[in-house]
Amino acid sequence: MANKNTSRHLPGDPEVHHIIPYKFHIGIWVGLIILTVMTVLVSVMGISLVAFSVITALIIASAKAVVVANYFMHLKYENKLITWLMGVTMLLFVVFIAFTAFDYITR
Amino acid sequence: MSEALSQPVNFFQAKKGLFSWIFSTDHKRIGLLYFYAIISFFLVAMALGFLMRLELIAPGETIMDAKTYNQVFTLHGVIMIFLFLIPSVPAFFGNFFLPIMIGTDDVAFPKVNLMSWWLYVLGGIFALLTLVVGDGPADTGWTFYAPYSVKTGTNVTLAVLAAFILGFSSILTGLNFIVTIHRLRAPGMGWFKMPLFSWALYATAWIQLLATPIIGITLLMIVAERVFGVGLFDPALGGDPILYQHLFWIYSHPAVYIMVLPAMGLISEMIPTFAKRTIFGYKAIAYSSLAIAFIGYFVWGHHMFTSGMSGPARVIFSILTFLVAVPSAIKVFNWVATLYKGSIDVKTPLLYSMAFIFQFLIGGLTGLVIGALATDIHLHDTYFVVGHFHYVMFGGAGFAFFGALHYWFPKIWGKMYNERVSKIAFTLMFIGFNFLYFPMLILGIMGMPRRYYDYLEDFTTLNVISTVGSWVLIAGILLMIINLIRSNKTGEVATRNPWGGTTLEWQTPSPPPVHNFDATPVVPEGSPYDHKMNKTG
Amino acid sequence: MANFVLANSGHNRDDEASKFGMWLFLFTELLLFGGLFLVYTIYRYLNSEAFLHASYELDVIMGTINTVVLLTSSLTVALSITAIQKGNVKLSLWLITATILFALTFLVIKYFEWSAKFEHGLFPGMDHYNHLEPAEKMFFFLYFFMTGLHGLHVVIGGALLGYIMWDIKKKEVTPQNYVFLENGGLYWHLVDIIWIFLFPLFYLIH
Amino acid sequence: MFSDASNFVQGVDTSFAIILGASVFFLVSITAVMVYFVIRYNKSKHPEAVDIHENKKLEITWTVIPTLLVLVMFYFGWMGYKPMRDIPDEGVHVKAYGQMWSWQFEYENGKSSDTLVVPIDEPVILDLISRDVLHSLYIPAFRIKEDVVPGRENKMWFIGQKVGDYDIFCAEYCGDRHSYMLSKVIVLPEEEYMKWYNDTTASADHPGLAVLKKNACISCHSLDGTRIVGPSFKGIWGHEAEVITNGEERTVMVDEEYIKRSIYEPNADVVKGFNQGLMISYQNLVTEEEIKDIIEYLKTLK
Ligand code: HEA
Ligand code: HEA
Ligand code: HEC
Ligand code: CUA
Ligand SMILES: [Cu+2]
Repeated sequence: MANKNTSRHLPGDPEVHHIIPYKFHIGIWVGLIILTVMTVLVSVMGISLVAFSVITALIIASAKAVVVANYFMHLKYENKLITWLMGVTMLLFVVFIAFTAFDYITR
Repeated sequence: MSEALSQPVNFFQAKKGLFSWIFSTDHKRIGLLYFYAIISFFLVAMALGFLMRLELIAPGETIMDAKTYNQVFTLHGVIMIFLFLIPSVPAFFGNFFLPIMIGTDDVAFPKVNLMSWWLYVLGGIFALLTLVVGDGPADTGWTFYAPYSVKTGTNVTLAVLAAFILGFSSILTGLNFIVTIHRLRAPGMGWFKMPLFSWALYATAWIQLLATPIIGITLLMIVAERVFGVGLFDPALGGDPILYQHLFWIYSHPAVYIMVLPAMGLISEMIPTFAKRTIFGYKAIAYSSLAIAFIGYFVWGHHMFTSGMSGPARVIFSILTFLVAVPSAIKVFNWVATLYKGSIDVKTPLLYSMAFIFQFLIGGLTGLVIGALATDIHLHDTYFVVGHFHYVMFGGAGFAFFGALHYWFPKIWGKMYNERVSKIAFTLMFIGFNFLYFPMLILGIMGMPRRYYDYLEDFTTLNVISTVGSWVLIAGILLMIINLIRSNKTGEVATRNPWGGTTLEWQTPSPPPVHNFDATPVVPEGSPYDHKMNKTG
Repeated sequence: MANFVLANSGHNRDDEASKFGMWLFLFTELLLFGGLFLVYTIYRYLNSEAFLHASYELDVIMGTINTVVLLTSSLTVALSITAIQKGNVKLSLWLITATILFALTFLVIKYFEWSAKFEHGLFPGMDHYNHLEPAEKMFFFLYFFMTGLHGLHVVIGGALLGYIMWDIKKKEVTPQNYVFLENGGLYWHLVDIIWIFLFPLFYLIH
Repeated sequence: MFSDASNFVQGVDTSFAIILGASVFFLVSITAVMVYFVIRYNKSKHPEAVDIHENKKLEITWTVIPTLLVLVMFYFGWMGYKPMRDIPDEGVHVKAYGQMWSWQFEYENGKSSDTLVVPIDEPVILDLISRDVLHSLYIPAFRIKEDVVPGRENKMWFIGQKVGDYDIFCAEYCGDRHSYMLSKVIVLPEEEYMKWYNDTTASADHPGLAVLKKNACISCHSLDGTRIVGPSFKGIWGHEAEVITNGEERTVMVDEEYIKRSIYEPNADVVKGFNQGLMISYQNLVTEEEIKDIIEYLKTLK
């Protein structure tokens, strides 16, 4: 392990703090809005495909969440550790649901 | 006042007055605040345990009626779990020693730390309020199983809110420790140079952080159900009681590792110190803490083998339960191997550690018995389970707590305890403990269900033995407490390193100064337990 | 000085630590809602018909508008951080104000939605609600519980941002030291992410 | 152990013996080694400690062996348990009702009983139904237990292999009198069982008392004035009861209408000093005829 004190960068150091341009943020936002419109459309039009629409809705929602986390929340530019830990948290959450659902599905 | 003193001001002397304590952000003071609060609750819950044993000394009514008994065991369980064992080691020893052991002067967020203590106190007050308002303390068992917990007229709402608040206190402690360990290790203190106690706290903190929110929201749902009369878990209104059990155990199984992992960390500190040699298998012990924390999330269903869960789910949970036993076994083997070719100094903390290993073995191995499907069907909700968990929680975690109390007594209060008296107290506790709980295992195999106010004649003899055991245990605990209080007044003054320990807390004066150190601590080159490098002591 | 102070003191400023702490806190928030999503999943699996039926009572248009409002508010906080990083404090303040206004808009729309439900007597304990079949009651209860808890988070997040504005005015949050604003933003985005999932799960079951 | 009282005893006790055997072995040997080390390497005998950091081979050994061992334990536990879930269709079907705080067993011919009477060597299949909260039907001698969950029907089964009577406990906490929720299972030879099964002569009790017994009212309401969980039935007829209706206190005369309401809508008037929500509605369980019988009987309890 390296001496941690050296890895602790100076506050407000522009080298370290990745500044995301305004335009880029706005682009992300447009993307999110498009995804929102898509879910609504899929849901309202895909009436006959109930199961399909749940899954698509969740996939789109997850995509939106990933975009928000990565860009708005700067996760992409943070220490990779946080991304990993986020992954572990999500894994646990999925396991909680999956194991519980497994009980209900196999009854 | 601020001239350079030869002996720096220790954290007790730094400031005086009640407010300088209850609003302190010094991790040592917060640790001690926790200690006093925790030990008070512990005494209350012990007294309740004692009353339960009195009631159970003979069939029929002895000293209280059925409803009171039910309230007593619920309060006993709630206090012991949420107010004693979950916070005990992390919030007291962890707060006090984690920053010192990794060579820094406080936790990452001192104010948040103080807030956790206040939340703890608030939760404690809620729990105690159930005693005085309305229809008395909850009578549901600490598991608050629906739908009974929705129907009963006792103060379930208040008790559940208490547990909710205590959960947040626990989350904040865990959060603080994780950030502290990541960010504040002393220069040169790499991950594998940390004392094993910090590793244990690190693994625990992740359970506190990621499991506790689930119980929080579940308990809120119980409150909502009681207040609005909606049927989240009550089948009369369309809910499913088994879903409640899933949610409850998703947290509460990992929670049992919140109780025992830090205690295991304590054992990993005490054994090398008194064996005067390095720990055997440092990495194996560190990794097994993480493994227990991780696999521990996936086994909750073993509390529900008879609940009507599906057959395949039972099988999967059973097999995972068995796997989580392996890392515990690895730890036990490494501890015993650490004694090999040591130069062993049998002081009281070592005796507690040995008792821990013996009793944790009984607790853990009985855990295997109830982890198997066939046997758990027979033993679920019998006294065998009660025996199992008192062996791991009290015989394991509790004894480790008392051992560490002796181990760090000189460091915290700056005085030596009376070794001879403490050994007598230990012996009484050890004998009393085993007489109290071993009979419960046999009772369980004979088929006596738990949470029974009254029982059949056949079970009398073993219950009497158990109750008498509780008296011996009382004698031991009281003697221990008296000894420690007296030693604090009249004991010899402790040096920096009375046991010849190798971790950083022994490099600072006893008690430590306000900022923990009076000189930059020297992080040992090799393993944190290298006695050879540290001969000077 | 009488007291020796360590170099790596916990009282040093450490932005990384603050942000790390905030992220950990967000993990707990996610799992707090996670428990509710778990309950939702199971009951939806057990009663998919009733959930479908009950969801028709919800107003997709209002829900969609609210989604857009929240996404936009997320954008404005994100922009306010860029602004402060570039030293444009004034713009940053305006963007935070916009965020808070969006938060209020969201709450106002929610208020109208909820009052419509109240008028229909769909709140637990009310008349219409009491005559629903159990699974539909469950749907509405979960709806109120989850959007209510989410609403509470909106209120807390808004208040937090207000407090941060005050700190900017007091120069406690500056272009050199804006980690508090970053943390406030993180919290706000979390509120948004939760809504991203609540929205299809309640409004779009069609 | 190995009493063979039911068809499961063998399997359960085998896995018991295996796990317990391994456990005792580990407990004794680890404790012995630990104590031996502490004595042998005491500082008086062994003043100079030897630092041994680790030994990879040893670590692997004591990871792999326990892993294999626990898998063996799991296997036997599974095998002992599997037959419990292979529920046969053919056999004596009994509905087992659990309610606060008594058991009631209903047979296919409508016969109902508070003890479980079964023929020897024949599968008995129980449908477990709860009328209020969780209970658990536990027969230690048979090594079986299954929760009785309101809102769903769990099942259990067994074959009684030895004539005799065995205890039934309630093993899931269900309130004040949980520990009194006891009964017995009586295993009878075939002919005796048939005799019992076909004997439908009414009991000698007052018909009202029979209804009270059948519905387990007397597990909450005493007949002699003692307070259990609900108000005692003694002297209840014709006296004035203080009740709380919609949060307001009032006094009512205990008459036919009030008793009927108490049974069908117990939460409408809650007797002062008692808990709401404990007594369930007997709307579908007690007929109006039966209520008449109950009232006749209550009149005799002065
Ligand atoms: C500190 C708390 C603690 C700890 C550490 C444990 C540890 C374990 N517990 Fe325990 N448990 C509780 C607290 C704890 N438990 C509580 C409170 C309850 C009851 C809750 C309630 O209902 O109120 C309970 C209930 C409980 C049940 C449910 C019983 C029932 O209600 O039917 C089960 C079932 O599987 C179980 C299993 C285990 C197992 C397998 C372990 C394992 O982690 C143990 C691992 C340890 C060892 C195995 C010993 C060391 C091993 C060796 C040295 C080597 C030899 C071993 C091998 C061959 C592998 N526990
Ligand atoms: C850390 C956890 C812990 C500890 C240390 C203990 C300690 C004790 N417990 Fe514990 N117990 C639980 C956790 C714990 N318990 C839990 C979680 C349950 C489950 C609850 C449920 O079912 O919901 C339970 C249930 C439980 C039962 C089962 C109840 C039932 O199912 O019907 C019994 C029965 O004997 C019992 C007894 C005891 C006894 C005698 C002690 C003894 O060790 C106590 C020893 C101490 C004394 C005997 C008193 C000495 C001190 C004094 C007298 C102090 C004087 C007072 C003051 C100065 C204020 N406990
Ligand atoms: C689980 C316990 C329980 C069972 C079983 C039970 N009761 Fe009750 N009963 C109560 C309680 C508690 C009350 C008081 C609260 C209330 O009025 O709801 C009560 C109230 C009553 C009253 C009103 C008493 C008064 O003094 O005014 C009557 C009549 C009554 N029960 C009849 C019955 C009958 C008949 C049965 C069986 C068919 C029965 N109960 C079964 C718990 C029970
Ligand atoms: Cu019925 Cu316990
Ligand atoms: Cu468990």
